[in-house]
Amino acid sequence: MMARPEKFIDESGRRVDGRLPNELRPIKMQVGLLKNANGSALVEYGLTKVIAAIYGPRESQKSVSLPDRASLRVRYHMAPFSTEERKNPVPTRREIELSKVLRESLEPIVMTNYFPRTTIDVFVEVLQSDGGTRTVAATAASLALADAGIPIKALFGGVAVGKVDGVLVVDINEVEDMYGDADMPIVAAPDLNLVTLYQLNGVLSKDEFQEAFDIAMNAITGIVNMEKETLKSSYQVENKEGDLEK
Amino acid sequence: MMARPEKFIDESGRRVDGRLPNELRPIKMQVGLLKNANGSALVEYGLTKVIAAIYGPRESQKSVSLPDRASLRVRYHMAPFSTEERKNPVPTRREIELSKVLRESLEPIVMTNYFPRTTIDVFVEVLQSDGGTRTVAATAASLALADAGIPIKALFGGVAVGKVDGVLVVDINEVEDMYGDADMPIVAAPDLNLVTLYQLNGVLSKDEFQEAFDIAMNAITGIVNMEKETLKSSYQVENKEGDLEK
Amino acid sequence: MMARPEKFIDESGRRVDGRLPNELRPIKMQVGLLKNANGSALVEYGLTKVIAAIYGPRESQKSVSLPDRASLRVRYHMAPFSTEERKNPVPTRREIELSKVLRESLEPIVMTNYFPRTTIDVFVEVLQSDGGTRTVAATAASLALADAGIPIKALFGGVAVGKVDGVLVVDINEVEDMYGDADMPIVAAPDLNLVTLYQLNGVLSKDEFQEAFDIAMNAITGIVNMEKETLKSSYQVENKEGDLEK
Amino acid sequence: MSITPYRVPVVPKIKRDNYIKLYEKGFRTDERDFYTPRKISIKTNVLEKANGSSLVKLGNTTILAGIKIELGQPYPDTPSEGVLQVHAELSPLASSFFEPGPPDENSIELSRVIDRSLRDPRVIDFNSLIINPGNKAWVIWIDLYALNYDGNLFDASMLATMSALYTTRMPELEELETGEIKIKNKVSNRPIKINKRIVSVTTAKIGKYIIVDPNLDEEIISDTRSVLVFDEEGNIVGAQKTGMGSYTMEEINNTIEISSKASQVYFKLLEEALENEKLER
Amino acid sequence: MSITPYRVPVVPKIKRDNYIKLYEKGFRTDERDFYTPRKISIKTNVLEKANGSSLVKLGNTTILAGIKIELGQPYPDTPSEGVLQVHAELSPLASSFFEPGPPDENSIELSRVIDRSLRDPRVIDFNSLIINPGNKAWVIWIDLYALNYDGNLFDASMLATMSALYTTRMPELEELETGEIKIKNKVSNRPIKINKRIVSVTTAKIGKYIIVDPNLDEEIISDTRSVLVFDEEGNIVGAQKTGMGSYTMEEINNTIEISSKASQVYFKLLEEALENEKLER
Amino acid sequence: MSITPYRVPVVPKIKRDNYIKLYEKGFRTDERDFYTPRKISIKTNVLEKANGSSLVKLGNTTILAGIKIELGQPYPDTPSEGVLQVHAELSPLASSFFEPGPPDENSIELSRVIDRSLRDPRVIDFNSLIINPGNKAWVIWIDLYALNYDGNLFDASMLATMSALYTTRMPELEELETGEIKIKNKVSNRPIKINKRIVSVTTAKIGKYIIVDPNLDEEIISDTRSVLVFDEEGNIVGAQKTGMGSYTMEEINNTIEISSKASQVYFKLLEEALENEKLER
Repeated sequence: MMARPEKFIDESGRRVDGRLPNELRPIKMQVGLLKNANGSALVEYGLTKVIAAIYGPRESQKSVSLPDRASLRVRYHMAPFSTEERKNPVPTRREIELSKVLRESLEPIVMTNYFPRTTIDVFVEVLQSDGGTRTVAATAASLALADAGIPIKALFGGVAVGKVDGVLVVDINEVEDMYGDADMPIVAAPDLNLVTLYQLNGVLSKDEFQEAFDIAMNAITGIVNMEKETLKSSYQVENKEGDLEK
Repeated sequence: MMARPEKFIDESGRRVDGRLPNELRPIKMQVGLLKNANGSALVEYGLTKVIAAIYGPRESQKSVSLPDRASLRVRYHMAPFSTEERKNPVPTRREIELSKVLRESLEPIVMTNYFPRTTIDVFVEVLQSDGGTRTVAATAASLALADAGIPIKALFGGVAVGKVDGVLVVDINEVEDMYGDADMPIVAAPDLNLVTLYQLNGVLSKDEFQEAFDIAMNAITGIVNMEKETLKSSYQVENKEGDLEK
Repeated sequence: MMARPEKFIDESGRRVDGRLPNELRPIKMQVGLLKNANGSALVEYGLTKVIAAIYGPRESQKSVSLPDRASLRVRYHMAPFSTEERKNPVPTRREIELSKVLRESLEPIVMTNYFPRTTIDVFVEVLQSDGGTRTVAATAASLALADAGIPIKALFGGVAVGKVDGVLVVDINEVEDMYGDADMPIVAAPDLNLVTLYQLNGVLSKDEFQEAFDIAMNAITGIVNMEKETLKSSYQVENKEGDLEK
Repeated sequence: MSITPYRVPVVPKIKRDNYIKLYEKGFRTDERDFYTPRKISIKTNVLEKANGSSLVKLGNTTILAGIKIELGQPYPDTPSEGVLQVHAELSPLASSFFEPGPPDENSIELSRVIDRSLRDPRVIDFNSLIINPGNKAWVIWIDLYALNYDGNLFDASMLATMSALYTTRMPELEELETGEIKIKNKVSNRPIKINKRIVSVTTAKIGKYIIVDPNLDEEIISDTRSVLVFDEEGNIVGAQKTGMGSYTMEEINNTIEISSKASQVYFKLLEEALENEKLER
Repeated sequence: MSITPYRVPVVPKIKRDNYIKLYEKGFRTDERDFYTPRKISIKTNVLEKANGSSLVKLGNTTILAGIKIELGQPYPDTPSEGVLQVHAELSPLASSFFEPGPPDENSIELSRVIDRSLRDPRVIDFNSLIINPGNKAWVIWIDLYALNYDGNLFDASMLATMSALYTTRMPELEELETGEIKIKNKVSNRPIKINKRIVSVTTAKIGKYIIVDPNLDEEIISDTRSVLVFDEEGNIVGAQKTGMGSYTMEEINNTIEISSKASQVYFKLLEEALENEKLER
Repeated sequence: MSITPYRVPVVPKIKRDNYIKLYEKGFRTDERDFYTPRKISIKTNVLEKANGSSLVKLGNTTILAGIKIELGQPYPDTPSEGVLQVHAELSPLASSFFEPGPPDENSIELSRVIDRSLRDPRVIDFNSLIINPGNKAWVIWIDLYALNYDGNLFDASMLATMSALYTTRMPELEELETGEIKIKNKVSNRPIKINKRIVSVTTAKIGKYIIVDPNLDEEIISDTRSVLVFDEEGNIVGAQKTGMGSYTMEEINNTIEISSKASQVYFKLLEEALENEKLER
């Protein structure tokens, strides 16, 4: 178990990993690395690594088929080696909840009405966890959907805002999440000004709560711009080596 | 855990809770308290509280559909807070067996032939357990079926007969069940002279075994009369407050 | 737990149970002992006892139906009382793997193309385990399929070859399996010169590995001859008493 | 949750009528009278490595009982008693009605009725199974394994249970220098201590007839069934109405008398079997 | 894995249109204004044998909360704190939408939102629940049982949780001569220590309208929903967007204001209920 | 229970014929000869927080191996050895053939073949993993995670396992004043002790041809497959016939020779990869 740091913000205003409050961790993005999937993406925020794969649209099983739209199946899952202690691969209550909120964050974005009676699978796997996994998962899903050519209303991304030593900070890592005062994951599509997921664990004043959205929207705007760059360059250089293999 | 009492019957012939051997606990009945269910009832024998809800008849799933009758689905379940130690909500072997014998006690009573290819759901939930839960469940099911307007051949009810300190006693509570010599739950429709469930845990002589049926039949006749009163008054005073909210 | 013997081969070249390296345990076979099954067999190699039952061919469930052949369903299962420590009846990973390799050993032998859209069930139950259970299971399956009149390309059988104290030995028992250097179960149809299952747990040189196949083929030829005798005599004397009831 | 069975074969009304016509003449299809169980065969010690075992055939219904005894902990509420675990498996080998999978309501009911009949009447001397009160006790695992199903699993299972118990040998303990207690031999010569013998009598109600030991066809056409468990003094030590129908009080009283008499037949056959096995004590 | 719901009733577009037409006039179908929750009834101590209990009706949505307190072990990472376990069951009694079976994503989400709102803001004084640091602690089991579902399970569940907690009595311990600690009485007179009160406010977004405490029809036609949990100082101590749609930032800010105001209504009703029960402290 | 697969794509007979025609000329569709595995890429230490990790590509088959080391208890029958746990997940990311859910027979077979090949030949020095005999030992969790499936999961998984093991660093312990032993650092500089290197060689039998490292198409059209595991001395340390068909003895002998030679190719590639990673010892 990680120890609780004495201070989360030092005299020079820097966080436990040297970042400023509004500074994201180094972000890496890569698309198309899985051959079989219709679309895929690997996204890293610092040490948090999440891979997403899209299969479909394919014909739905009759019992779940919807006449006017595609069904989304979303699985958020943590690889057994992704966590501090080895994780049993059986889905936990946490993974079941996060699969639900991630699915609900995709529902207003994916043009499901184009593909009635089909299922689109979004499988996200946390390969390494260092805080913010569900928001990295959202970013990976956005890229993977785009890579799969599934029509979406806009690219989207996620980031977790936290509060440590009384200060709102962006893109919290695992220590800040575990011992901080609040953890607020947010997913949004900034081009449409739409928030599609938020949760709060911890305590914030009403003002802080609203400020957290502003901080997140700002960060996500940058993240979505990176997504656009990544997709643009992936059309130029096909098949570049993945970051997992650096 | 409850302690074993030194004596089950005192000098004046009274049981641990002051009742005479042939005396029922205070019984409360209430119907129609659940808005969504087609029928519902809350029944209390002393501290034992059981709620029953009926859904259906509704079209059966194809794989279980019966061409000449309705299927009954019966679930006997104990709420996690109903027992001495908090109960895991996963069905136990005991709950699976009791669901079966309760279903089999309903099969000869419900006019299932009126509703081929449909399913009638009978969900009973033990809210608080103090002995005799399956027989209270039967009484609640009888009222809830009547409340739902499902045609039944007759009202029915249940009571557990026990043997403590060599004496047969009616409507045993948890201590008498746990430490007594025998526990014999019986469900019957006295207007038709039909017994639809019996089980025995413990030792009885042949004569005692037969006497237990007589005691039960007598008690159940009274219980079914209370059911009739309850149903009659519920048609007059709709929407009265439930006992759970006294 | 059994203790590890000091030596596996004594001065006179005999194994822990007195057998020579190339000597099988006493083998008993019996067919047709289960009335309901379409075919059945009980096979014992020493203390290892396995019973097999065949049901089918019967129409497949639609979701698993194959248009050009019968499906095989094979269950290798150990009875709770079959093992040193009482075994939980829930299938273990080991039982799931052995069900698969046994099914795959039957696929090239059973004339599945005769029965499209049907399922043939092969249920094998280990009643007592003393080494070599999966190979005894194969022999029992061969007899049971023949007893059921399911067309097969040839009778088959199994035996486990082991290595103890540097010597290859045939039909290893539980102690030789547990503490020996290698355990190599093999299933074959010698009349067709076909090997349909092999696995190796332990270390063998390339030459020993090949020699193990020769030893097994030789042993299985004898076992299949016993199967033929058993089937022949079962057509003459119907309904003889089973060995389980000796 | 329990649902009305949907895989049971539908009985043509005519078949039921034919059975009842035969009953009217006092016969059953297998030429038995109403009150006699089918031919019973009991073979014990069929499994060399178990602590006890028995293979019972009641007509074509075949049950294999295996008993394993292990070291464990007593339950907190009975610190000076051993632990009993009864499990029944309606194996897919036994019938095309049985599917592989976790125990269903029928196998759970079967094992729980057997369990209750052994536990509360103290058929096994549970106090003899304590090693270290509150801490170490013997755990008796009774596994009932159906090999062929032709009706009346209860009576066959109870016979298998009792005969296996009568041939059960306890493990042998040893105390290590550390004071730790370990099993030295899985099976010794010491029998398990049994307080009393019990038998189960299943009757089926078909129309106005009560018949003992129904076979599968009779089970399927029956209105309902009663399982009554008796000890040798004629006490009832377990009971279960099983099946979908109902009884009048008169039918119940009739069932009790018939079952009580039939229990003597079962006891006689059980005793003969145990004597044949030269295992009387 | 989560899949787009396929059992939810399809809402005829016309129904939704009718609702919105009514909203345009400032009304809801049940004659409430946009910002007022439905009638609330809170009855505590409805279960004599539990440590705490409460039956809450929010309109026709009915939740029974039962609290059991048991001896257990603290988590290794919080050795000086008690343990909280929150579980919700969307019982099949409550709605034809709910099937028997293990908890689905909706009941898991519900219990986890309640759990987080109690845990991190330290609504319960977890340090008061330690008996022997690192070794023995009280385990608080909060079970939420839905009896009737007419929308907005979150707010009803939170009211049930808080009112049940306020009437929860700790068990009483005794120390045996052996030094072992045991429960003497399941329920004593000593209350559980609560640090603060919280309420949940669920709003639905339907078209351009944000309404408080949606009933089932409103939930079904809603674009999406927000759950905000407040303490008495007006802090937000839990939040969850739930449902398939999205919010603009303007809508979120609007939702915060509306919810914040509505939290005062809930607090008032909670306080009245607790006073009625004469359980203020 | 195992059932004949029903989700596998049907191979048009013509496709198989075309493959065999090519084999007759000595070629494969991807221009390999019969005995050469596909291009192999091995990258280790791809997960900073695991004790060991490796990403292996064998053609387009991609396996990520992650190794976590935890404190645990030795098995009672091997009190002076550490514990090995191998689990494989055929993740739905890797192929449209794989569904989310508990491990199926294919992933169980895969992990058990890898497990046996490591365990009995003592590839890992299990005695070096004991901390306190009978009481405290290291538990080695090897998790194999399929990211893309294009045939031959066995060989890719074994390469991933071996290369991850070679880069695995043990945790560091500390003893508290209480005498209790705890993990101080999850990962130290101390490597895990490996006794020998092994590789798996999978061959497919297609008609009369035996080919090394089948890709997915070749797996699907194959009659059956053989997995042989070799150590560097050329011993066979694991074997598994997998797939529905059969072998003649001649084909088996042929398979052994071909696989034995191919094992040298795998060893060479494994060594190069480990050297590239500058992790020889």
